[in-house]
Amino acid sequence: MNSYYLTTILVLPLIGLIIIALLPKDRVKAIKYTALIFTLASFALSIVVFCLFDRSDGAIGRIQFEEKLPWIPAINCFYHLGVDGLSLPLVILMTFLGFLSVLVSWKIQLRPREYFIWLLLLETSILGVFCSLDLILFFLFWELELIPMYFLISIWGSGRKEYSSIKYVIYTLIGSAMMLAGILSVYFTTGSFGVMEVASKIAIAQPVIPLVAMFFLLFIGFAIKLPMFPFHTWLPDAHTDAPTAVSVILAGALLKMGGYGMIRLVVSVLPDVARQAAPILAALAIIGVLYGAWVTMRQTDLKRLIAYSSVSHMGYVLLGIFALTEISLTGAALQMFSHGIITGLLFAMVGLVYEKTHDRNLNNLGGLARQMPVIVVIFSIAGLASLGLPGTSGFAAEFITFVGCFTSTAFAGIQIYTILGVVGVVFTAGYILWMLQRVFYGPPLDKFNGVPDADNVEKICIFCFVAAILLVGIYPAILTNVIRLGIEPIMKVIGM
Amino acid sequence: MKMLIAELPFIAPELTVLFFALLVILLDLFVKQKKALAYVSIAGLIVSAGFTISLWGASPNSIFFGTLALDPFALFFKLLLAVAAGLVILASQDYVSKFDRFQGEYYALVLLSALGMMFLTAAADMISLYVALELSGISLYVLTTFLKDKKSTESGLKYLLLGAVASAVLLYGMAFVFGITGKTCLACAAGILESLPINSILQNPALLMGIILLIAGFGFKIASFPFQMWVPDVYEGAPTPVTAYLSVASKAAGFAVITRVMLVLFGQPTWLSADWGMIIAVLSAITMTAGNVAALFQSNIKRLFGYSSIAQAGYLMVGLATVGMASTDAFAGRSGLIFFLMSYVVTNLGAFFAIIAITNKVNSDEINDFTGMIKRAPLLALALSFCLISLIGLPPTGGLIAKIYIFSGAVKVGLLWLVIVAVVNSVISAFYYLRVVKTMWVGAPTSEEKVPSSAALRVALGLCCVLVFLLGVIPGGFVGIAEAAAKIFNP
Amino acid sequence: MPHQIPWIILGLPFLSLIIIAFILRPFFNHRPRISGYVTITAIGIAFMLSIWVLIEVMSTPQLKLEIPSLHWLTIGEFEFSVGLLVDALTAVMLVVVTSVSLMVQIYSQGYMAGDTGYHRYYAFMSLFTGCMLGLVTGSSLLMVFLFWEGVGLGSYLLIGFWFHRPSAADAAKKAFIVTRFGDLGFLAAILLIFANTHTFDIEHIHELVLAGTLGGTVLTWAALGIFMGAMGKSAQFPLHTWLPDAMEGPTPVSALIHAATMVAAGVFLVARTYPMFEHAPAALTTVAIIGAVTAIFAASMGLVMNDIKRVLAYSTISQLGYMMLGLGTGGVAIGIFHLFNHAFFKALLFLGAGSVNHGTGTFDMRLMGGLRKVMPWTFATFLIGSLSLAGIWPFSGFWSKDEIVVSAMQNPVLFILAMITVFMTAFYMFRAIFMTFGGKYRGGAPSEHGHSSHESHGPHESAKVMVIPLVLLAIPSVISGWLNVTGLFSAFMGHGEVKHSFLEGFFGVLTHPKPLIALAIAILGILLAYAMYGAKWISAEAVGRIFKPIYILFSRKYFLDELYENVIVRAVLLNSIFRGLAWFDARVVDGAVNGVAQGTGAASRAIRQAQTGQLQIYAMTIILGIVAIAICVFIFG
Amino acid sequence: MTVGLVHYLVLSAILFSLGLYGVLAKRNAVIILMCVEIMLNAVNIALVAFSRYVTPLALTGHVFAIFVIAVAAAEAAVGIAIIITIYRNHKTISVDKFDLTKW
Amino acid sequence: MVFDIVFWILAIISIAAALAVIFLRDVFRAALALILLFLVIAGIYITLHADFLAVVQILVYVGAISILLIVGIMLTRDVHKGNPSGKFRIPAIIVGILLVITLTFTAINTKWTISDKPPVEKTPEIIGQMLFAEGGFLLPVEITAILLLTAVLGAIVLIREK
Repeated sequence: MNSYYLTTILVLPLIGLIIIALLPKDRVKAIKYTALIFTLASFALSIVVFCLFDRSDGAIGRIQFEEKLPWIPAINCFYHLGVDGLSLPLVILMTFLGFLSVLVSWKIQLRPREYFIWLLLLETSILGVFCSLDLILFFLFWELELIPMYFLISIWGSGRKEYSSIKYVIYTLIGSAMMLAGILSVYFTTGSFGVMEVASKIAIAQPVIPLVAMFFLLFIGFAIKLPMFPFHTWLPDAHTDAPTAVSVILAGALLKMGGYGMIRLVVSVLPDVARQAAPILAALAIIGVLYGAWVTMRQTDLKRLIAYSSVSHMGYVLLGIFALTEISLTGAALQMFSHGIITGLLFAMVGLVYEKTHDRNLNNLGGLARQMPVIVVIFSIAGLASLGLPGTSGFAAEFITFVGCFTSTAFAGIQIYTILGVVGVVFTAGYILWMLQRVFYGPPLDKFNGVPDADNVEKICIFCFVAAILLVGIYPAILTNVIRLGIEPIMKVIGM
Repeated sequence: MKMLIAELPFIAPELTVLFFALLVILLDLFVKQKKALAYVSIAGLIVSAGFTISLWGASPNSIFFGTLALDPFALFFKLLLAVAAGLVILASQDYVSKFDRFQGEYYALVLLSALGMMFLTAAADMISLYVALELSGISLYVLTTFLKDKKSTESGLKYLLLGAVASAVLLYGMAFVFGITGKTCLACAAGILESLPINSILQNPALLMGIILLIAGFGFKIASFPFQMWVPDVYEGAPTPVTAYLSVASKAAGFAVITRVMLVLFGQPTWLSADWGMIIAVLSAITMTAGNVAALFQSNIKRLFGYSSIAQAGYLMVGLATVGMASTDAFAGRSGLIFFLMSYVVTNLGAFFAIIAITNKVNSDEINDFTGMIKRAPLLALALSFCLISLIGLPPTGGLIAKIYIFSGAVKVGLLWLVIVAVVNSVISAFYYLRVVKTMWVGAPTSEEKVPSSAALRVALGLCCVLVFLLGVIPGGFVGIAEAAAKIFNP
Repeated sequence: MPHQIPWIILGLPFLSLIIIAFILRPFFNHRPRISGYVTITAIGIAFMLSIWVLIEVMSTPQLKLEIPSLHWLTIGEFEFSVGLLVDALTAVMLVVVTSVSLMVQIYSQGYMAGDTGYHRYYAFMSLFTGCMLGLVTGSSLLMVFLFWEGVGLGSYLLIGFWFHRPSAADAAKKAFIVTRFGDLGFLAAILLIFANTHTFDIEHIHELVLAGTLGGTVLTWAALGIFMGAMGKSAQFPLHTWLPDAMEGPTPVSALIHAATMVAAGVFLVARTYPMFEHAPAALTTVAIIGAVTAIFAASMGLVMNDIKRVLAYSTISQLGYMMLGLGTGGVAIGIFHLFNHAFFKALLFLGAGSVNHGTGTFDMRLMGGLRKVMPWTFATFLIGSLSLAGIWPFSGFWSKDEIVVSAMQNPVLFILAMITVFMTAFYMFRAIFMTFGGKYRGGAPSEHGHSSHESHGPHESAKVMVIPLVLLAIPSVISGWLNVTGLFSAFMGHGEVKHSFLEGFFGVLTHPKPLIALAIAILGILLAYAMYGAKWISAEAVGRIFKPIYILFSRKYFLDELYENVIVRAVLLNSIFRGLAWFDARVVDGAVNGVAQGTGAASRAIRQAQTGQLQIYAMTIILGIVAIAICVFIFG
Repeated sequence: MTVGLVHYLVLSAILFSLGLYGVLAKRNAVIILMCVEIMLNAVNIALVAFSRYVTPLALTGHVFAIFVIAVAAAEAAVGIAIIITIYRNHKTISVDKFDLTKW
Repeated sequence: MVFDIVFWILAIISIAAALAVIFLRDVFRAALALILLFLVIAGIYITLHADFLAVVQILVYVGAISILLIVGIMLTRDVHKGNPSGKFRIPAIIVGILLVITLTFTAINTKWTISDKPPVEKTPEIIGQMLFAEGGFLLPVEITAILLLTAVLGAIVLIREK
């Protein structure tokens, strides 16, 4: 049963990391290419896994590419990897972003060796979160991700980078601290650290603490990561001050850890509590959507703007999760992926604009469409995808989520919430178009004369993004057929 | 007498250390190359460790008429102490070589204190316990004062006087226990206590005071609130290697002895152990909070580690409280405690070794002088960061596993509230640990010149970091050891 | 006929888009005309095929083609599939869209000649046409919505085609957001319907409606939601404000998107889902009322505009209102018939306006005049269009407008409104004619895109490539109305059957009173226009002075833009609520976080103050600790 | 009433507290050291008293006391040594002057 | 009965001596008071039938420790400063009182298991047995030896100039 695909995917970046560490500081080119090769290899391998993935109905709820070795026998916790329909897309997403983030940071000047080391470590840790099926292992990777993030933001960041980085770490740690308590209480309730076992065992076991307490202990960590209103304020700071590639990964993959965890460890483990808590959490989700959008409208820093838009968009994920229907959960899962690539691209584009113009302030930018024709096109595509235009992944995801929520019977009045969510889409259109207009339209400004357009590396990178966005947008089934396998068993547990 | 001779092999580790201590003093008289002394002492510790391991199989029992216990618990701690002392000596060389006199005495005192702690961890009788405690104590007082400069002497005096008060208190507690039971041997006293016709601690104030006074006495050694205030001051003043030694060895020994005493003496009946378990739990919560919060804006690295070691003591006390809550359990809490100590010892030593090397160069304990250290001493800075990360409890280090392990025990016995306090505390701790890390990684170095470090120190540092890493990545084996070592001789 | 044909029709424009975007733009950037040819060919073929489809549909008894739908995705037991629904309605729309689009593309060859964004222009045009075709052929609400948004995008891109003009960028944004606002209703309706029927398939939904399983308030709300979408796209009051601004786009764009096709999509949507409205009378009434109000409301503003394109824009809005009125009172056939006619003559008028602009370099009618002689073709065709729009017998507009008026008669109020609108329409169209082509030339101005500065020497007739489409469009503007003289069109729409012979209907209509009234009123309007702007018997200024408040009200568009943009968006939302929230986020939500941090910091300093370095204090704490613990245990233990 | 265990205990308690007061209140380090000795003696009294009244036959208490005395001697020796060293550095032995290390 | 009277006398003297140690202005007098205290405590030991211990007390404390302390006083030449109280007098008193209350409370409220057997005479033999014979505290004795050695070593290290 042990096929070592996943381990390889996990380890490839580490190998690259070690090689880079051994390379001399000044061999920048070699360092970059090493990073590129290993992330690409990891991506390729994850695609292989995606292709080999068994999509038949027989595979519903079955863990595939499972690897299980004893790790700490004393507290029967294992080195247990595996993917199912829920995690596989996120693994793809991460390897994809990991590969592209190397391209995004191709021009990095400051201490490149350390930079790529941290970047690769970051990729491994996030992949680990999505792959691990043992709570302790999961938690380990969950925490591991903090270290590279801290260094990447506080060394290569901009602005109040030290404040933002420590804020990010502390905030996330608070969440994961609670989560640890939750995980332990789950363990002593069920006697198992197996992500897949606990769901079935917890129903029959005698809980050591009230299930509600357990629920919120687990939930809070993911809620902060997601981020759920009102725990979102770390996000704008972290995004604004992080280097581009890190913003890409942060928005693209890190936030998804929250949504993933919620589905995997909260909803499917404690469905009854989830059902009780659904109204409140859905309300918070909607607040997140609208509030995020409205606050976004006032932002003038491009990165900050997109960061707040993430708050708004992740609100849909939360809504989808706690509508507790199969469609809504699928929508949420799809929205995670779609938001991953869209916002990833948006940040990449902001990075480009910033790199060319050395300005991120909407009040100073303008008329760039003439100077950077390619960037304007791609940026617009990203923006339109983000506002949920049909044909882009954004539409598919949000539409499915809406359908799921609207048809949900989780609690009275969810239809109202859904409509409010739909209203949010208009505001999204508002700030996205406003942003595009501020940055690119209007008469060209002399101060930006001669700013270059995207070069080839950047073009490759952003075209990959666009391809992904359109692919998923036009044929979402490519993912939903996989996600289904992960969601349906959860629906059996929830029983709605 | 014959029997006595027959039992000598059982204290072979201690005897070895004693022998080498004396040997070092003698060699000091006519050895010019003082570094040799260090290696002699290390050799002694290695031999002693060897004996300890060879004794591992020995059936748990008490030797020397119940004054000394021979059980995995004691043996493990002897091993741990030997390792700690060895590493400290290894790392002390640069530092000590600055003294023009008394280098031999320095190593000898380290060995003697280690000897005292070894006895301490094995003491099964209040008398031998008290004497061993004083042995380790006195040698540590001297070591603290070793620099004989303003700060060092001040710390020495503080340590001595407060230590004396603490031991008087401890003694009073023992007196009470003795008064109730009429025995000084822990196990026998425990036997009497169980047979006492009381079902509430309030019916027997002497017993209560005994427990409290013992907790206070040992609490001083393990730096538990409210007996911890000496720690930052003494840590700041003492020679850095001694600070390292204090922060790991004396703490480890302290935990060993308090665990043994509490468990053996007050382990039964269970309501009793639950009572003191709760006392410890509350103290632990306060201790870690006090330590962490106080450390937040600390600018002197040694003081920072003083506070940090208080906080870590708090986490360790979670394990101790667990022991109290489940005194009948085979190794609940104890194994966690032991594993945490393993990780803590190597981590803290590693951190201190890096600090020793750096402070030796920059001649300052101020954190600000660590700025840009990653450029001046990449390896040292990296290692220090790694150890700090382990102290926070982030992967891939022993710190995380240790916390998970020790907290899981607490959750099991229903101390979830304490665990939550503890995890929130480790969040707070992240702030000041990361501040040090940030200082070293971000910002331009004050001067360009590299920070040198002797091969010995680098070896010690490397060993620690590797151990921290292994503890974090393949903890399985170590957990096995911890559980094996959790067996306390308990008739 | 192979059922791939509709798919091919749908695919062709996208094909040309891809060709332009990935082959021509990168590799043939210096040969812009090619992309024009590509687009024209693609749409030309599409047009042919559409004709074929139309014939096929007519020849089939149930007036629709069976086309297997494609499976898009499945979640649980829910199937999301996309397919084509080709019935009479679709067939007609296909022809309208492809034909007008074809004309416009040809015309653009001349109009856009030399513009830097030539490739981009045709790419966007293809994109739009494709989406429009998808919209009219979609068989499921889902697919309709997909392309519904798609045309919105096309419109956005093309309005903002000259993005370097702030006004254009603003207009584009406005158009997108306002229509998006309407789409909320549409999307909500889709969700509502799906929640109740678990299907998106339009025909299936209709069956359920007829079966009565979908009805009551749900149906009403659903219908209203759909209509809200339609209001957005078809610029119905009060969501009409974006359309006049949309004139910032190149004129051919206005002709295609904002006159003939996209803005008609709303009408089409209502027609498409008509059974739902039929079973939701309240909704249907709403449609009628909104339609009537919009008609007169927009017409009134059209009276005073000086920008020829804006006149046409308001007339478009008003005509769309008419169509809605027709749908609301008469039924699919009537509404769509007007749409059908309107598409041609309004496209014609816009292209005419564009041609005028090409000649004079301005859209401001006050700077034109006397073009009758210099631009004969333009004048002739423009006149035909205007007559048709004014509803003069026997031009096409007459026939459809007549039917609407007749059907509106069931409600006197609506009828009065309709009549007034007829009058106004006739008036402002001929006001435009007289100001533009009558009198003598009043100088012109630099054209809307800089390259045509060489044309500043006096007005002139436009190039063949622009005139030919005008002529081609003029023909249907005359005759397209005759299709329903015999009731053929209605019958085709499944509404009544062929009543009487052609001639009988053609002249017989003049014997009935109602059409005559309408006709009379229209002619009155024309005469008044002549009186004021042709012969100058009455001074327009004088009239303006007399009715100053009204004049201002009209010319300032009832201050709706101010209300929307300055009051609601800026004052209320951006500067009050959103600013407040931003403050709240920074100060309160984040403030709480930082507050906790600062609190801990304070605690830290306090604790460290206790660490005085006085060893006696330390000793004291030890003893106090012991005593305290003892007391605590005695109290709590 | 005849003197019993409790009397001795109370006496030791009083002496212990007096010694403690000395430690807490006096400035002179040597005096403080003396007071520590007083505390130890107080404990010894308790030990011996226990030995007399609880286990009259086994003299464990006495033995314990002997050890305490021995240790006390050692402590005093080191204590004095440290005090002398500190006097060399600070030129004073009043403990309230020693706050170089604080906060 | 005799013992009782002796006890009361000794108790009062010892407390007085302790107070003297604390409150005498002159350090030397304080030291002398301390010696007196030690002697009195030896007496108390005798009332407890611990004659051998009394001897040890006199030898070690009066003979050794007191001298040591006095030497300390000489060497630190702070005599003229006298024996002042620190700034923590009041809190110290409070703490002291609290402690004495607690301990007394404990002593009184505990049901000690008093055995009515008469105390053994000839303590030296038995103590000798316990210290050095089988089943005794030989090991602690050894450790104490090391302890004293350590103390000497430490003292030397500290006293001798750098």
